Amino acid sequence: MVYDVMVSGKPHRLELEKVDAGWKCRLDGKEVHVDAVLPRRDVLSLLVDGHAYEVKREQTATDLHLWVGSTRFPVEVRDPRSLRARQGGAQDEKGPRKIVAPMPGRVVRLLVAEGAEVEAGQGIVVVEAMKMQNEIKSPKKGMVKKITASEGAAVNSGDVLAVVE
Amino acid sequence: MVYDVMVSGKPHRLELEKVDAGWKCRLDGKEVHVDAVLPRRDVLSLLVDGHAYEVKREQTATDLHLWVGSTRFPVEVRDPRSLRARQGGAQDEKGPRKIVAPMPGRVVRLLVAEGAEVEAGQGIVVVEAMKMQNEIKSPKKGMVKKITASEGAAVNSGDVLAVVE
Amino acid sequence: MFKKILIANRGEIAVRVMRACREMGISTVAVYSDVDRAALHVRKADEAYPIGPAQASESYLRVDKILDVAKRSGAEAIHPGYGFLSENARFAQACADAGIKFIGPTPQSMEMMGSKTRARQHMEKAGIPFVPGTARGLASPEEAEQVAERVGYPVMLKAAAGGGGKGMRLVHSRPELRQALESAQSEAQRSFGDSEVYIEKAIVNPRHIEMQILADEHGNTVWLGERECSIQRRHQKVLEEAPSPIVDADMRRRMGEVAVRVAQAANYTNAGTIEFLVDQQKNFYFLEMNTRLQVEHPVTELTTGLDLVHLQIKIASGEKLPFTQADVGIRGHAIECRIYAEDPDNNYFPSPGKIDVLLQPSGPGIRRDSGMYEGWTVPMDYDPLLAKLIGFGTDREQAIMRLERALYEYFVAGIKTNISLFRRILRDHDFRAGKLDTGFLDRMLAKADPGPTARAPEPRIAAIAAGMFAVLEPPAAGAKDGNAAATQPTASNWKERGRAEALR
Amino acid sequence: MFKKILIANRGEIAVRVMRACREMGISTVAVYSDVDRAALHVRKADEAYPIGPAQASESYLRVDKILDVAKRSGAEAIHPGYGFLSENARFAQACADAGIKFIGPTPQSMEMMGSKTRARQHMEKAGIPFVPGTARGLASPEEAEQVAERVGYPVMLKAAAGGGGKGMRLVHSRPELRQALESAQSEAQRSFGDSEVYIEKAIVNPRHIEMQILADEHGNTVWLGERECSIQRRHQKVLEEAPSPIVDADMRRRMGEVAVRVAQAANYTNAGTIEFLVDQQKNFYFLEMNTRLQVEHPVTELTTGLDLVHLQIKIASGEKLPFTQADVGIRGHAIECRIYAEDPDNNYFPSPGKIDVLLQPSGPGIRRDSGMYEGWTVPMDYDPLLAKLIGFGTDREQAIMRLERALYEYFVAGIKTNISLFRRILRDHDFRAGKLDTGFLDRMLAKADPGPTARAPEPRIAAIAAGMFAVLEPPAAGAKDGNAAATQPTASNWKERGRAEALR
Repeated sequence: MVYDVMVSGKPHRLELEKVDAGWKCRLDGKEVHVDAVLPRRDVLSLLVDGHAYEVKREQTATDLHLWVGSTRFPVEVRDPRSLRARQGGAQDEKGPRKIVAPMPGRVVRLLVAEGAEVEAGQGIVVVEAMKMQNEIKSPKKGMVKKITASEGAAVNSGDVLAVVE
Repeated sequence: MVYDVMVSGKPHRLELEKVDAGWKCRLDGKEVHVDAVLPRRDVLSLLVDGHAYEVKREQTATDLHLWVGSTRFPVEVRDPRSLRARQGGAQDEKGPRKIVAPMPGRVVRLLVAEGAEVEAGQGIVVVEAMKMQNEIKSPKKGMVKKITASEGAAVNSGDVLAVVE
Repeated sequence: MFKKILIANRGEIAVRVMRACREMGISTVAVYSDVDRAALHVRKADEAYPIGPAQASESYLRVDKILDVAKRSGAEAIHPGYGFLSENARFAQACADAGIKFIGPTPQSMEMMGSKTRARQHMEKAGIPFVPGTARGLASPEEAEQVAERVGYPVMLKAAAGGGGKGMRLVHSRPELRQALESAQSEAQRSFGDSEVYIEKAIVNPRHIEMQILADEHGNTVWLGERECSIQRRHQKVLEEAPSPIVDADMRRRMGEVAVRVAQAANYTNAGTIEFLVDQQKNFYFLEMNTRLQVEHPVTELTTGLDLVHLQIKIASGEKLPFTQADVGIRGHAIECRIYAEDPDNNYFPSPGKIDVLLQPSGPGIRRDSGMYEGWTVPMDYDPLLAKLIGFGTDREQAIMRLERALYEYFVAGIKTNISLFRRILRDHDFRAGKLDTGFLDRMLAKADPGPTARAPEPRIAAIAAGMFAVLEPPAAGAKDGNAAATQPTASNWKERGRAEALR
Repeated sequence: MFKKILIANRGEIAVRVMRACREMGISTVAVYSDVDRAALHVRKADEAYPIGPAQASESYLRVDKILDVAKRSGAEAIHPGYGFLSENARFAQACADAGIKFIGPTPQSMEMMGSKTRARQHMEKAGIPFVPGTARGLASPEEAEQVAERVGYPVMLKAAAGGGGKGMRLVHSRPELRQALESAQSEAQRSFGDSEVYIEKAIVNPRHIEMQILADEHGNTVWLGERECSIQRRHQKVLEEAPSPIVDADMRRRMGEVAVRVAQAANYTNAGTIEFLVDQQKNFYFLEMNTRLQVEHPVTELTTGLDLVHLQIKIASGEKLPFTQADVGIRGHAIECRIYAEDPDNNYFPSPGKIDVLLQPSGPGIRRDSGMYEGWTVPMDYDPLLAKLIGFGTDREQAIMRLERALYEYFVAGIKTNISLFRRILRDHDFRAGKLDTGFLDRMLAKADPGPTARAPEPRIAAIAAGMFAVLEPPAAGAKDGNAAATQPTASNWKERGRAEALR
């Protein structure tokens, strides 16, 4: 099996071959002695050349992070056989930008009106969750093209609140 | 759904009906207000008429025990639709009795020979596990008809070690 | 002693109080809102009753509903925990009227300490040290100028009805004063409907240090040592420790004696905390009294060897304090980390949701008071405090080392937590040196994160692990396996299986 | 200070030592046998190396393999834990020869304390109190009669090479003596290849109380208080506590001073334990010295506030003890329960196997040192100790109450454990009254189990729960979901799924 793995934005090529005692592993063309056991779901006990690592997996709808000890690595795995297409690239700095709710909550206040000119970092909407009011800010300087949030409405994580162009 | 439930050897009849808010429950013909949530596998948070119970399930190949708080109840559930037949009754006091290994281990010593007369409670075989030697005893007075265990052999839980008749 | 206690709270503190009750052979009654049916405090209770919708104002803050449950269940006392109704004198009075013991001070003591200016007026009479300033609102700009001159600049203007930084202004010199006063007054009017503003000398880089007291209903009051609570974000405590790195035995005794005087002046009973501001010369000034159990009470328990909740219950049931001031000893050092559901990488936004993976630390010197479990969905409706991790050591250094070890073992996935923030704090040079003040955390966060230490693993390990995970436990299947069973798992399981298989 | 330490052990003690190392910034090296690849101590280590098959004699007892790993990994010291090679003087010597620090006493001290008669001869010279009797084997039946007459009946005959009750005979009066001697000698010959037998006065209903000492390599030795270890089954300790219910400050000091004299007479360094037999008049007699960390060391840590493993490592690295005897204080009360994989309903047979469900206690006053986790398969090849649950309280009563609460929270399914035994012990009247001796547990177990308390739930709750489980989580699916993924989960998952589906 061959995997293209991006770790913290850097590509690695990993070849894994099932052999008697475990897995034969080549990383970026170099053979590595690897022994792996899954003591439980989402936790991997990994031995690499005698060094021991407990690796934990943090999987969301869009992201995969691996914690090696207490260091967190953003990881993307492309298995040639995988059906999942790669996520689209990062949003462009130019053009319209959607402002989304970073967590579920309730919209308590709109801070600007449609059509307003805003600075990068200026608050657009206040969403309350867990007894805290959180200002959702504009990622760029521009004009508020649209406000889809309405005061008092419940929102889910990822819901579009406004668009700045 | 109707279940026949044996708890500590006593039969109960349980009728469960899915309703909007949860389950309608009749136990032995009497209606009971029950609210149940599974916070995790094998653990049940049960509210019965306001009383709260954390119930844990201990399931082996042959037995089912439920722990209500720290009290343990042997339980047998017969679902009319279940494909699983009921386990055969307890072994007869008369006739041949199999002596089985109560845990995985290694046979370290045979204490009697085939054909020997033994008392109830007399040691037949010594099995070692977890650094402890455990005498496996005859459940009845009688004659050792057969010894299937051999010294030094590894045994699994439930393996027949000898037969006493 | 009580036979049954209702716990009018949720989360880790409800679990903590229920544990104490079980230890004392007392039955527990839980109340829960619609989104808390599967919460840990309901699992741990002997009885549990629903009290309405998620919104606290319709459930955990509803005096009538809670008293109704108490009567129905036959509870003889109510423990309010912290937050919610714990400092609500009306609730304490309603309990008394219903013949149910409120585990805390009397409504009268709570009233007295509930308003900052009222408390200040009472306490000044009792000779308690305050930050120099006025105990009541300023009548005119001229009076403001006179007081500021007397206490010396910089001064702080504060709204009498205030809180949360609203109506507050720091004034460095006389020319700034008039305009600052006007703007503070109008902000106070807008925010609280009350323009009353008073002046205090501004304490530069103050520490926030508080003193725990216990008072029984027979006139005995003791202090149990201080807690250093200077590490705060948005006026919210994040990490607390006992003892304070700067308090020696003499200062502790002096603070303790003042705290006992405050409590006695308020006819205080049960557990309470006197908060002090401490300036750089180690002068301490009364700030306010918290008339309840504090979130951070465990650090006092670990350094004194006492159980404050056991003692609260004993006091409420009429028992005398089982020890005197002379018996109280402080030993070792304890530090508490408040584990919040918030995202350190995203401006500490709250992060409710389902906990997919939870690995929890244990072992020597580690206490964990938690309200969460794997598979639980953290609701968006309440305070983000999930759990408290408390480290104890022979000395401060060992307590820090043990907490670092325990944080290394702690892992939460599915929601974000501030666990990584504590790693940073505990590594910080100023923190290690005990150089703390209420500005510490903002300063630390303004600096670039020094990032992983020298012993950090290489990215190639993550690359290998990613491949091994893909081979041993493909994500689709993995995500399913661990789900806490839903009410009707059969249907959804079938669906997810089909999906998992299609991916192979 | 060492940079890297190899831990020559497994299970909870390996994890506990690794935690101390991580706290001190020291890298850890684990060794593991073939059946321990997925064990917790391997997960927690910084490095891990296989050392052979399951059988301890081919892995954890192999001096050559362990030293080889130490050299390969660059470990500067070895912590032996307890059991395995921890009291093996040859191993300590081999470490010294290889230039690797053995974290424990010198081989010479271990040799001296390793044989009962040799230790007795040395210690009698140092004026240590012994059970009256002979320090060497009996030459003739006549000598036996004379000694027995001198010390007074009842007497105990003991094999010099003995252990585990073999070659031991209790003799109540002179007519029984000769035949008992003959039979003890022949049993000793058969069991140990050595017929040497000596006489001691039999202590009726003795307590087993031990004293912890620490000695640095600069001549400083301190005692840290006693542990009551009278609750035993088959000579195996089950529950220990500190302090002992019968030891007061004066007796503690006297026992401590004797223990320090024993250690000094043996030129002892590092942590050690002096075991005493205590008779009903509270006379105490030296029994033997354990030249290692004890399983039950946590109760001493909780009552002294010290970390014995940190101190062991500091001592081994050449540091002086950071405190003196005068600094040592005993506060509160701690009780340890040894959680064994054994079946209380089936004659305490060992119970290895897969842990299907594990709910673990935490909260105030609870320390958990564990080597298990959910999904782990407990191998049949080693000691059945899975974990230690330690309760701390202001006093003995509170420690008991907290442990009962924590045991209530503890749940293990898949294998059997002795958790229910502790519920019985902690409820027992004699235990509550502190009336303990080494016969306590056998007597308690001979009585009928008083069974659940008055507050026990009714069977109808189990009936309802059985139905709700059947509806919400059918067993076949439940049993599968929780399986820890095997190395090749794909194939086996398919198989199990097929099976689960066929059952519907």
